[in-house]
Amino acid sequence: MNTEIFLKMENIHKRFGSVVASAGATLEVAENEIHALLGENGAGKSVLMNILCGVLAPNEGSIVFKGAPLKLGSPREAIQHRIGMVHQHFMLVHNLTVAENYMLGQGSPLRLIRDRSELCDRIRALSDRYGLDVQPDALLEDLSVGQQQRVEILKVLFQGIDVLILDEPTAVLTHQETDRLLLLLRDLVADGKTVIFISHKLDEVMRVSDRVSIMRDGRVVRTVKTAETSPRELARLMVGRDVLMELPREPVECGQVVLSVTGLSCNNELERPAVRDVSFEVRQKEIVGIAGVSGNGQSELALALAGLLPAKSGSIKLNNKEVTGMCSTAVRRLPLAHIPEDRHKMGIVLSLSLAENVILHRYTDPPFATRGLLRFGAIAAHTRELMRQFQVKASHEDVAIRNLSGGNQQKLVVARELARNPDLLLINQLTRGIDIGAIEFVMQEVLRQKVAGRAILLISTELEELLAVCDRIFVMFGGRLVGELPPDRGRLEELGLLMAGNTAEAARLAAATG
Amino acid sequence: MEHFNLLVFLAVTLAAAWQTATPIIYAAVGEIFTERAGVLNIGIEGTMLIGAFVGFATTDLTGSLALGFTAAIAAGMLTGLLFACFTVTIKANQVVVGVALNLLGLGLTSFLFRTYFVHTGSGVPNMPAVHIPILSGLPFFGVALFQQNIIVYLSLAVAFLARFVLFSTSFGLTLRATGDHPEAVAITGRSVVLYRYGAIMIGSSLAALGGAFLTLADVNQFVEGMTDGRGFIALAVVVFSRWSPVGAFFVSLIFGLFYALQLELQAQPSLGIPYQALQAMPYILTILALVFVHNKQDAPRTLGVPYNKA
Amino acid sequence: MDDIDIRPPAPAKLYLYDISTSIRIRSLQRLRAIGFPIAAVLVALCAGAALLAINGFNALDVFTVMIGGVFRNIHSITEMLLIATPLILIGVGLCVAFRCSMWNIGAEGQYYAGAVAATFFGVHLNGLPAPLHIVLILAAGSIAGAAWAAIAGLLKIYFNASEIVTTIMLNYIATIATSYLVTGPMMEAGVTYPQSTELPHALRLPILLPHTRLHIGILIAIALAVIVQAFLFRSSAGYALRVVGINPHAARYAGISVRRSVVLAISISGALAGLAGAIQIAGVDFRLYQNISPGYGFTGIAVALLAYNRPIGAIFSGILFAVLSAGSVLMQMNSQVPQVLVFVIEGMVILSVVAFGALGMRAGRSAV
Amino acid sequence: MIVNRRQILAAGGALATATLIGRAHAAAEFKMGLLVTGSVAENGWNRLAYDALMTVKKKLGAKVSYVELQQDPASFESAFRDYASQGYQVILGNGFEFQDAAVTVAKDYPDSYFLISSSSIHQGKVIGINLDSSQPFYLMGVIAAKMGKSAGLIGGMQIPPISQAFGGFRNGALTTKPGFGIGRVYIGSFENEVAAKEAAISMIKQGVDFIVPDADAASLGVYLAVHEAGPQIKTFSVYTDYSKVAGKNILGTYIADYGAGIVRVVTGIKNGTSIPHSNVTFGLGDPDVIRFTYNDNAATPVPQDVRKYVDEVKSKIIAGQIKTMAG
Repeated sequence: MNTEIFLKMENIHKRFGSVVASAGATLEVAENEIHALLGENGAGKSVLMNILCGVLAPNEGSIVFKGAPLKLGSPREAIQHRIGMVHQHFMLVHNLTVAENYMLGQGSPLRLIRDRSELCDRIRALSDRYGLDVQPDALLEDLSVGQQQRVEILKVLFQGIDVLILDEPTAVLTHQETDRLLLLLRDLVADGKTVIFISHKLDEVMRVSDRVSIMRDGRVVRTVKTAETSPRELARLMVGRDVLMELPREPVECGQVVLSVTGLSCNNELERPAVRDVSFEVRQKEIVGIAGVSGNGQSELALALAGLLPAKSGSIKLNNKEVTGMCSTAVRRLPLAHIPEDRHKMGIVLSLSLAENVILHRYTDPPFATRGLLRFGAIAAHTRELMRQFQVKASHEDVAIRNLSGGNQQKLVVARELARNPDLLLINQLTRGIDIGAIEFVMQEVLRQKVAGRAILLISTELEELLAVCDRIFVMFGGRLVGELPPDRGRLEELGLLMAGNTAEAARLAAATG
Repeated sequence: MEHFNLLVFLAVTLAAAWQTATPIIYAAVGEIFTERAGVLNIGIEGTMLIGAFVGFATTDLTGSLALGFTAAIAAGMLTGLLFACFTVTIKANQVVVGVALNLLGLGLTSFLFRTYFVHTGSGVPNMPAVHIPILSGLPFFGVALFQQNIIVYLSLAVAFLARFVLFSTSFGLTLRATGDHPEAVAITGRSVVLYRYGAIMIGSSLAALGGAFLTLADVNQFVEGMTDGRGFIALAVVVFSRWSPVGAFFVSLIFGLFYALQLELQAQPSLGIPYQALQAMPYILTILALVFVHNKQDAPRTLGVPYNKA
Repeated sequence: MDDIDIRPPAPAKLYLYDISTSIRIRSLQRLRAIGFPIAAVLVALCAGAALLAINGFNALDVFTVMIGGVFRNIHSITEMLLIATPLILIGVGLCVAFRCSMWNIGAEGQYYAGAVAATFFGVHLNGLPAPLHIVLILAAGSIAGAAWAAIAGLLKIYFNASEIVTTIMLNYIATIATSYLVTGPMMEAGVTYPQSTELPHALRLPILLPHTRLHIGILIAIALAVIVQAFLFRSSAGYALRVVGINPHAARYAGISVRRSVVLAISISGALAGLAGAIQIAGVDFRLYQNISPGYGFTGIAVALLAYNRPIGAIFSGILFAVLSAGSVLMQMNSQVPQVLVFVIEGMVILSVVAFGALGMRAGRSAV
Repeated sequence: MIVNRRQILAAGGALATATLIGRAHAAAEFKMGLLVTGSVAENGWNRLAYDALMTVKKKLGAKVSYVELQQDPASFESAFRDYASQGYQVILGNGFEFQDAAVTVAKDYPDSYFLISSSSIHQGKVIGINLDSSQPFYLMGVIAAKMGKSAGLIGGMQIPPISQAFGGFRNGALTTKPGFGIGRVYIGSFENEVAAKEAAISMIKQGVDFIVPDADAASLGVYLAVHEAGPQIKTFSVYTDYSKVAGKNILGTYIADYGAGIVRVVTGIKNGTSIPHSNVTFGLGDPDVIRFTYNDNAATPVPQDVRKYVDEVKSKIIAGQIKTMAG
């Protein structure tokens, strides 16, 4: 690395109202390196990078780029300085073709977009150069998430950038797609680009980056050479203490079968097959995990089990009782508890109070309601009790739940769901979007529930989460359960292959190692 | 002799259908711009009334039809500006602002009409029909289709022009993207807010032009509430046409055809259907249109959702 | 309105709760509940005054005549309350629909449906004891209004047809159908006027104040406002409706039938609008004409929105619009200001209500 | 020329406030009020009544006022009451729908007269005033039956004045020539001249050679259609003189001067000379109000023998021997 500063963000502050997202972050990136930005959710990584690519303007602080101060008013100006970013949520328009997406915002608004063959040729050429396999005429909505990401990366490269920022690019990818992406990043650096790569996944950071900056609470706490550090050290820097993802687990004997699914198939909302012929069992005192990349039928499986999506065929038995075709209210009475995938979309009603959220399923049940009327006293008392037990930090049970942090919201959801002593606990994404303290709290709570005798089904896209608590892990791909593994870190690669649908390769691998 | 009559019937009905459809075509094409940019403007009914009144008042004052139409378009743009201010900048609920706009349009035009036109009533000069050479000489259809006034012809041009703008220019590309994924537009440096303002103002000015057609090229009088639900029918036309301007032209024609047909049917005393049943046809048709075409996929993804920067 | 807006919460750690923030939240809520509507009305009246001034009228005189006229004696106050009755009923009903995110713009048509049904049962049914008959008339009106509204609800859930457009179309169909009925099947026998037979005297609603037209409808309206308020905020079913209105996904997850709630909500609003129509027939008009509403259904939207969808608030906003409406007749009689000015003020009220709502929401966010 | 309400306002702005709060003025001032539903700015019935009000103002020097109410029967009673309590001697409710409210209010205000347009009511001081268009339409029906093959009637909406007029036409025609074909269309509007024109064209296509509109402003569309169809299609000019539009087609003109009629009634009331003792119907016997004249410039003017016959019919109608509305 040469001595001149390539890129330096100094003392960056960014506030949203009274919320401080960046609290004096300082980051230095060298030319032609892969620089990983590591940190937990809410550490301020995305905000810092959004400032670098012109989406956000900092309240304070300065940026020096290629020896000159850099003032960015818009993403467009950042592109002019050859800095581009691949956002976590793709900036692609679903009803346009790839080529049209590339044209978006280019040149004068009065320009005609009739002749695009030259553009398509250029896209193809660049795509071939990096082996991205992007078809310029394809309609965006027809592409898979992985393909869309390649379109997005190529779009940024197409604008002729030198510095490429990627925000959690692997969150939506399979193990194999991730490998391919990491190789691409290496190619880009070989081509003279500089890559900044946001992640909270230690293994990827270790594998691909040259240097790592760790962010915590809106600040960069340390920048280290990847070669000179270890995952353990990075994890410690990230959370400010040692995290033992290996939660203490007592060996427990499984009890009788609580949930038994045989040959279950169902369609998604668009009436396309989503779950195909799925069979498994969950016993008392057992945590069964279902791993998989988003969109492989896990959401539909969870909804079907909770009685929210009709089964096309097959059967679901709860405590040996046929529940297929039952409505969600009936299933819940069995009792089944369900922590849904998307908290804001499903789990809570943001503008209602904590108390009103606590009775979401029980708004007709005594003691919360009698003769059709809500009993506010009982509701408030119950809410306060849950808040105390689960350490939900809020001033009053009457405040709107939107004013709580994600972690506190999730704690309340977990508390609510456990309050009825369910036989089966159905969890889809336990720790998404919540802080590390809350993660540990809820995961330990799940383990306690297991010991207490519940059957637990944990659907997750986070392998770490599954490995930490599960007794068995199924992998779901294309709507099917394609394999079952023990929670063994040694078989991560096999897991990844299965998640990518590469069953044959996984089997070979299993045979070789097993 | 029979087929001769049938042809005359067809030609006359088609001509009446086109003329009746014209205000709906303008309003629907305008609304397509607005909705393609992600904004639902149900206030076009009120906007049409404002266009109708301003066009009428201006022509009454100046005697110039051209000035009347210009003023109507300008008034439409102002109305659009108001709507955009509330829905894009203040981010108020678009349905509610639309409802308010309809009330304002009705109230304001009636108020001004009653205040200033209490002693007039002769009406304004009507827009002359333009005979298209050669074509207007065609048997049957010549008189019907090629002796309309210029605003009627322009409705076809506007539909195709709208298609060209939306699908063949960079402006249209960005506008469509604004309704689908505004963040993706913002990131390219184009202003989502500006595009939405623009789309709303295009939509409102076209709606106002459609309204002005009623007073200046159809009835030559202003009548309170004269749009009679045409703005709302245009909303249904937009859904039915799957947000396609040329499609909207033809769907509007179908509605026009129903208006024309119900009169034809009434003139047949043998039918014995109460005339009110026939009058209700366009409204029933609108409901049926929404029942049979319920395509959520084609709708712009952020339709009705305010854009929050960052 | 603010309940419909769903935004992700800001990050966690900076919410430090203490008593003072809690008080601040509550006082902010109180400010929004009372302050915003008052401010909205003031803004709208100023806009109306500006419009008057621009057009050469003396706004102050006009408003003095308007307000002074409405409150000049008991009689004029009762006349104002007569207008308030349908407005409150419709407004209260729309609170329910809007709380469930159903944009029922069709209260006008539902009002007609209620009036038609009430007239039908009032004129064509004989032999019932009067009190029972009156109850039956009002029930018929409510059911007819609910059924007319339910059409839009069912089209919404089965065909995803926008209730905004369908309810508006149903308005036109209802008025055209009424016109058919009073010129045809329901026309008074032996007369050429397009009007129905008059309701028997015994079926008129009891009068509250002798020598006025004020009937018990206003009490029904106020009682229903209180009941509907309790229904929305204190009953399980009302809770379910509100959850559906704010977040249908969460409602589904909670086992609440979104489809049923949607139809229920719009039917309740239709029932109240239909009841308003029936009360108008049995209390004031006593017979059906081609036109029986000066746009109560549309003013009702403004009533509900100004009340921020709180039924009890609709009592006050309904009275406010009734004052404007009753005053507007005197305004024209004495100053020749066109009565339609009221529509302008209504539109301005809605605009200021949403503006204050949206701005207040932002202010609330940053203050918390 | 535009005359706006500011002038009217200037006359009695502050005064209005005073009268409103104060009691009824002394009978020195003669005041007449007008209630309409909808707007007087539009061409049509309301304009007719408004013009009548203005004629009263001019001819009798009365203080006049009017209110454009919403289409709301509930508001009629209080509007009547407001005028009556301010001492208005005459209040004209423009439409039959005002009669119920007038009867109620009249009990409390014995000093005021309540005139109701298009109504045949007579209860104390509530007096219906009717323009009997069925009489001139009867004459038109006679002429059509004498001269034509079949007739078409195009109405704005099915309201009493129009259905009465059409009934007169039908009676006249069928009495003259039983089995004479008569079609009828309601366009559902008083301003949609496009629909009126369209309806006329479709009637002409069906072989109708006499077309008579009664649709306010929309009637213009009918005259345009008739004019374009050529002189073999015949019509009558109704309420207003349309001979500039279709001079060759118009065989006769029926002009109604409601103002003259109202002035006559109001003058009688004001002077106490002739207070109507029944409802008032203006017919062919009131030539100052209802006039029917021939157009000699038509392509085929009405022949003398027909005119002679029509004159006989007319005198029978005036004498009450023919009931034009019968049936």
